[in-house]
Amino acid sequence: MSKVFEDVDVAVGKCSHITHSLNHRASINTSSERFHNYLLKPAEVVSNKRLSEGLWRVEMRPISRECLNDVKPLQFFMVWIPSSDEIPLSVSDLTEDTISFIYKVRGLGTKALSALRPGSFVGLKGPLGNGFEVSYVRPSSKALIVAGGSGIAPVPYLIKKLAVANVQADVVWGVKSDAELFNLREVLPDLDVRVFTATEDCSAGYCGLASQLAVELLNEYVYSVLIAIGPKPILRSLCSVRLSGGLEFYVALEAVVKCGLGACGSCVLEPTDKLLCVDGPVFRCGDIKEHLMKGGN
Amino acid sequence: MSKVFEDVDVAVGKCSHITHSLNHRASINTSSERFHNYLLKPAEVVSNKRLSEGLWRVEMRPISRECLNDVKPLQFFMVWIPSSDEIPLSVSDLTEDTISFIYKVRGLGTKALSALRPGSFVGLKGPLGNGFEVSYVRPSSKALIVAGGSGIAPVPYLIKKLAVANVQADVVWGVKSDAELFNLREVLPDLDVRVFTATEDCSAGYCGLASQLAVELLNEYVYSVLIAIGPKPILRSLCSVRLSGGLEFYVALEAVVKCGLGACGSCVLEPTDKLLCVDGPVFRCGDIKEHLMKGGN
Amino acid sequence: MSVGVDLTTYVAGLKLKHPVMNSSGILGSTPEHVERLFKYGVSAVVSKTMTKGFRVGHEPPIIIALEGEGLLNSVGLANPGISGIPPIVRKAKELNIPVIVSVGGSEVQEFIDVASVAEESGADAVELNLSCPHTKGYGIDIGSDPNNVYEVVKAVSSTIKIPVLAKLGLSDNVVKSAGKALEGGAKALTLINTVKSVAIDVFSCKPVFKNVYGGLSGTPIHPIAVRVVYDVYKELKPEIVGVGGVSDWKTAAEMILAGSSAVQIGTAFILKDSRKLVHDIVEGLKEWLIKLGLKNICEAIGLTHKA
Amino acid sequence: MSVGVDLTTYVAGLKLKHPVMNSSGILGSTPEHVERLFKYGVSAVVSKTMTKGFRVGHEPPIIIALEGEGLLNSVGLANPGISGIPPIVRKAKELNIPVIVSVGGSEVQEFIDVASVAEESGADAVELNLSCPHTKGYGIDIGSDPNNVYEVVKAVSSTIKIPVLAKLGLSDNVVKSAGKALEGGAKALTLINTVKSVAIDVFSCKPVFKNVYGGLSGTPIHPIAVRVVYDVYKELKPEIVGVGGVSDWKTAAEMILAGSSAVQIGTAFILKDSRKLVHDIVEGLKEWLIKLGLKNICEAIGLTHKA
Ligand SMILES: Cc1cc2nc3c(=O)[nH]c(=O)nc-3n(C[C@H](O)[C@H](O)[C@H](O)COP(=O)(O)OP(=O)(O)OC[C@H]3O[C@@H](n4cnc5c(N)ncnc54)[C@H](O)[C@@H]3O)c2cc1C
Ligand SMILES: Cc1cc2nc3c(=O)[nH]c(=O)nc-3n(C[C@H](O)[C@H](O)[C@H](O)COP(=O)(O)OP(=O)(O)OC[C@H]3O[C@@H](n4cnc5c(N)ncnc54)[C@H](O)[C@@H]3O)c2cc1C
Ligand SMILES: Cc1cc2nc3c(=O)[nH]c(=O)nc-3n(C[C@H](O)[C@H](O)[C@H](O)COP(=O)(O)O)c2cc1C
Ligand SMILES: Cc1cc2nc3c(=O)[nH]c(=O)nc-3n(C[C@H](O)[C@H](O)[C@H](O)COP(=O)(O)O)c2cc1C
Ligand code: FES
Ligand code: FES
Repeated sequence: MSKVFEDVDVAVGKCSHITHSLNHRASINTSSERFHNYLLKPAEVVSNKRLSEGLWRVEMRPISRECLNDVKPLQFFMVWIPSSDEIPLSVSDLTEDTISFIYKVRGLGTKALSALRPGSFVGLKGPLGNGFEVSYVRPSSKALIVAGGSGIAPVPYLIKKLAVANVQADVVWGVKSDAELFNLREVLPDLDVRVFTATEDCSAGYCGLASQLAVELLNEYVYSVLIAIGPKPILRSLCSVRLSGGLEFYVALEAVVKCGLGACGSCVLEPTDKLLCVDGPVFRCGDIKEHLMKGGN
Repeated sequence: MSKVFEDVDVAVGKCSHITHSLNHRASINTSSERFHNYLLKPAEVVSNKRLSEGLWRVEMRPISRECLNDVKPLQFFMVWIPSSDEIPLSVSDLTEDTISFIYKVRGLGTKALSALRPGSFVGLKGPLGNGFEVSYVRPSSKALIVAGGSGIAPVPYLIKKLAVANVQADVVWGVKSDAELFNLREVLPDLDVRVFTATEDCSAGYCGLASQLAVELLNEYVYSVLIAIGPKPILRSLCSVRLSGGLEFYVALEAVVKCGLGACGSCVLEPTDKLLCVDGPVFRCGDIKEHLMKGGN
Repeated sequence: MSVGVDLTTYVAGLKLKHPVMNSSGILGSTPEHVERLFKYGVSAVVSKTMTKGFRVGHEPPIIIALEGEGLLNSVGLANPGISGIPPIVRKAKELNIPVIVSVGGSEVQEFIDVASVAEESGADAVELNLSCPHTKGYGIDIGSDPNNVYEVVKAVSSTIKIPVLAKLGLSDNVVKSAGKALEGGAKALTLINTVKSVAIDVFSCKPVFKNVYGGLSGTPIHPIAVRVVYDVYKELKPEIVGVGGVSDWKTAAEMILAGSSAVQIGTAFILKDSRKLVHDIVEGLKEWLIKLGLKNICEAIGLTHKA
Repeated sequence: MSVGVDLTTYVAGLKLKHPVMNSSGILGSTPEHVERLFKYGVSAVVSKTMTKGFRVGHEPPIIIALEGEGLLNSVGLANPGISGIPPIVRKAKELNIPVIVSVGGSEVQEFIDVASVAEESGADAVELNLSCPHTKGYGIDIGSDPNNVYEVVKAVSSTIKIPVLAKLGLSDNVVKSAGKALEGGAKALTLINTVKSVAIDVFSCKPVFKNVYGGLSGTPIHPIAVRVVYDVYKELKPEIVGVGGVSDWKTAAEMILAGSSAVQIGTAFILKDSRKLVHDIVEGLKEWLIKLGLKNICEAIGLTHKA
């Protein structure tokens, strides 16, 4: 497997300007900008609806719009639900004055979030982490986005931003069963995008894993970039795909994010010393291979 | 006397745009700019020399140049002399990276200042107060500056800034005795300016008070603005001068300035509620008449 | 938009048209200062802390700004002494604004003497400064010992009839001192004063203040002040005037939620546009109450403890 | 330019190549964290405070930023427990960097137990956390009582042989506690911890932390920390590690002039560019020493008291 990673590394080596830019992205421009991102900014819930089994979408209006400037796809916010929890959620969509998140109800925090009615107040800390810099993707090329389960959450905003950069996206969305699916066009009415669904129980779309379907598409079409979001096994297997040519591989990881500021260390991506909350959540495969190769979810 | 002030008020009424601008000047642009001005900024003494009996000139290089941006003539700094005192001094000159003050040795603070050798460190708080906005003076017109004693301190920088705005200045400098005089061209080598000196003991120049000499010049030449700096009696008598036409009268006052930030109230210009350190030190005669009319120095 | 929202609040029996006053030490030593504070729009004027005799205070520098939007001051309780009290009160009466005279002292009798002059002059209330951190013998030395607090408050409360507020600073015993102040007869508590600090100039290697110590105020102490208000309210539910880093409607609202019936502002009058500040806070508080669905500010006082 | 300036400093018998460490609680729970801190350029690594058992800590939110460049944290001493100590020490040894294990406890025996594990693991020193303001029974409750401080420090110092540092927080008795810690055998004092605070969200009207209280750190507490260092140095002239709002060479220099032999940084690693911070401070300190005409940093320690 390490051989595969090395190949990826080599492919990366060809685009050393991109590698450099990526490193550069790792440092937020000014410490005052960073500071502002770290403040808890109040926001009012505008709507909060179930999209499918387990998946919900919440739209919020920050009291001050400032925190909506310069949000990059795959960046996240720590969403504080008063008296219950604070959880990391990826930006799912932005409008002039609202921000949306798609989330899966898992435990206490997400359950409390799903119980919020319009008019409730939450607190937003962000945008946090490094987003995906769409301007580094070659214009007029195509991107393949692979989402596993709730990994679909950041996809709408990612597609939107790619479209602005004149990059068209194909989406592979893999779930366990069709009950989890919703119509992506509900949240993405205007965009010209092909969505390929895959279910593990073969209840809809492609029968199998998202990663398998992705490999088929990679063989069929030409993409300049692949962005995979979801459980670690999907990311691991996609990063191992061996392809010739200039395809760039990116993954968006998850980890236990408690502070979101690089302080507590809960999100460290062992065995590396990278912190997901400040160095991630998006990485180039080659930059995070030790972590991906280490088993577990 | 109040009649005289009313006349001045009328003259002012004609230039209501100027009045407005003046009021506007009273508020510093942003609170963060204000805040920066209020920080104690370290500076190193570059030179410190006697100019004449009692008058000294100190040149300092701030460790960070920032505080030298946007300094207006007649603004002042609180100059902290470690372990001894903090005193208000008007900006006498600015270069790329240095600031100069001309000061009269009076008590402990100024004595300690005069004892500082090059390489000593002081702290600067400023620029403080409202300066004189040269851009409000009609270009190609002439200004008459009347300085009493150490009121000469801010004159070099004022002349320099007026010259940039294409306003030529005549200076009347009145002192008790010629020992206090120094050659203004020593600190103002490049400027084309006429200096009229007056001594109270008739030891040099015009024999009499600066204000008397000023009145003679006002009768002889046409000025668009008069700026008087010095002891209250001089300012009071000049503000009472009755002239036809659009001459604008400004005075730069002194008061006990302890904080320089509008907090302690030591500089209140009784019986008004104006604070010299934030509303002054420069005022239009009409705006400060109650204070000038109240006796004392 | 803000029609129907009532900001009227009550502290120590005083009715205030809104909850924003100045804090002691921002102007407040002369009638001209009172006039200026009145123009700032405060709902009551608080005088500079007055001691029996005139005090010249410390030599400059007396105030410096610090990174983090704070101020450090070492004014040293400069004040005109009791003879300065009547003119201030007279001016406030002329302007028809409630006036609270801040009273300082180094021993019980001095507090009594100054407070008595305040009462005779017609002051609406006195605020006992038991918490100045940079003037030896005049402040926190008293306020950090609950028994001293009791003694001073009790002595003054039994001598004068106008309401007494006790101003306490940060100390390990602040909740206990607060209890003792109430026991001694204080009608309300003002919390907190500045926090003892030091600034050193790294080029001259000297402390910036001759007196070395200064009191930290403004934004840096706000969360500390909210904590003290929160703790004292939780324990004792007294009337509290919250002070420390109030600089906009939000920081004022936070103080109110923590348990303050009114707030005072010092540093923000210096660092922000003092002529707009109170107006902006008052308007902001009104909109905030509407957003919360509350009709008057009293419903918001201490709300965090109730929810 | 900075040739010939020596930043080597000594704390509790440890020789440090420069005076800048991380403060406890910024990473420091796992070997990966140690590696990251090492890359930040610190002269010694300080671990997260370790208790005997694993502690999950408080539920998020655990840290928020506050106006005035401060942080408020309520991490609740989340840590892996004693089993986490050996891997950390091992990694530090591998990287050839001194490691100080921060030790927490709710009773004397827990301090002894954790400190003993640190010693056995090969730690260079332990720092007793007697000052966490937001975890009941684990911190400032101990540190604000000089007798407790004495008891804990004495017990640990008599059990282990590696040097013991005592970390104290802001309290009325901090100078007394400092004296007691030294009496109990502490080789150096770390001053200060965060300051107990509260933040309330004005829309939900709830405290931001479930646990209500948080510890204020960063720029806002810097002048308070300098004050504590100044006071303790003045009284006792011990070796001090200054902590609180150090964010650039100037704030570090201020701590040193006040009496610190070294400094620690927490908040600035979070709010500033952590990979450049130590380097910038070290270079700044060198230039500063040259400007002052000093050859090594030891001459600057406590200089404000000497001049
Ligand atoms: C950078 C980042 C971005 C994220 N973006 C999104 C998003 O946009 N939408 C979304 O639905 N989720 C997202 N997540 C995951 C989300 O944060 C967690 O689902 C959430 O924190 C769970 O909180 P809880 O209190 O409901 O569950 P907990 O009570 O904390 O946990 C309940 C159960 O869920 C499991 N669990 C917790 N977190 C995860 C996880 N990340 N993956 C799988 N299982 C988990 C726990 O192990 C536990 O069994 C993101 C995570 C990160 C780190
Ligand atoms: C805005 C402003 C700008 C100033 N600019 C300058 C300047 O550029 N050059 C300059 O020489 N001075 C200037 N001054 C005056 C200067 O600040 C004082 O001379 C200085 O503070 C005296 O300090 P000291 O400690 O030496 O004297 P102190 O010990 O304070 O006083 C010594 C004696 O001087 C008298 N004195 C103090 N201040 C003044 C004063 N302002 N006028 C007359 N007598 C005074 C005192 O009453 C006392 O008798 C300015 C003052 C203000 C308010
Ligand atoms: C310049 C200055 C002078 C002060 N003088 C006094 C005083 O005389 N009496 C007093 O009780 N408090 C005094 N204080 C403290 C303030 O009243 C207030 O408690 C403190 O500054 C915190 O509020 P802030 O953050 O709004 O400034 C002073 C504060 C400053 C900044
Ligand atoms: C997120 C965070 C966690 C902390 N955890 C600990 C800890 O475990 N043990 C400890 O002694 N201090 C802890 N502290 C306090 C710091 O070590 C330090 O004393 C304080 O933050 C002041 O320094 P600073 O202003 O540089 O942050 C923590 C501080 C922060 C911000
Ligand atoms: S979540 Fe705390 S360091 Fe990343
Ligand atoms: S000098 Fe303090 S208010 Fe002007």
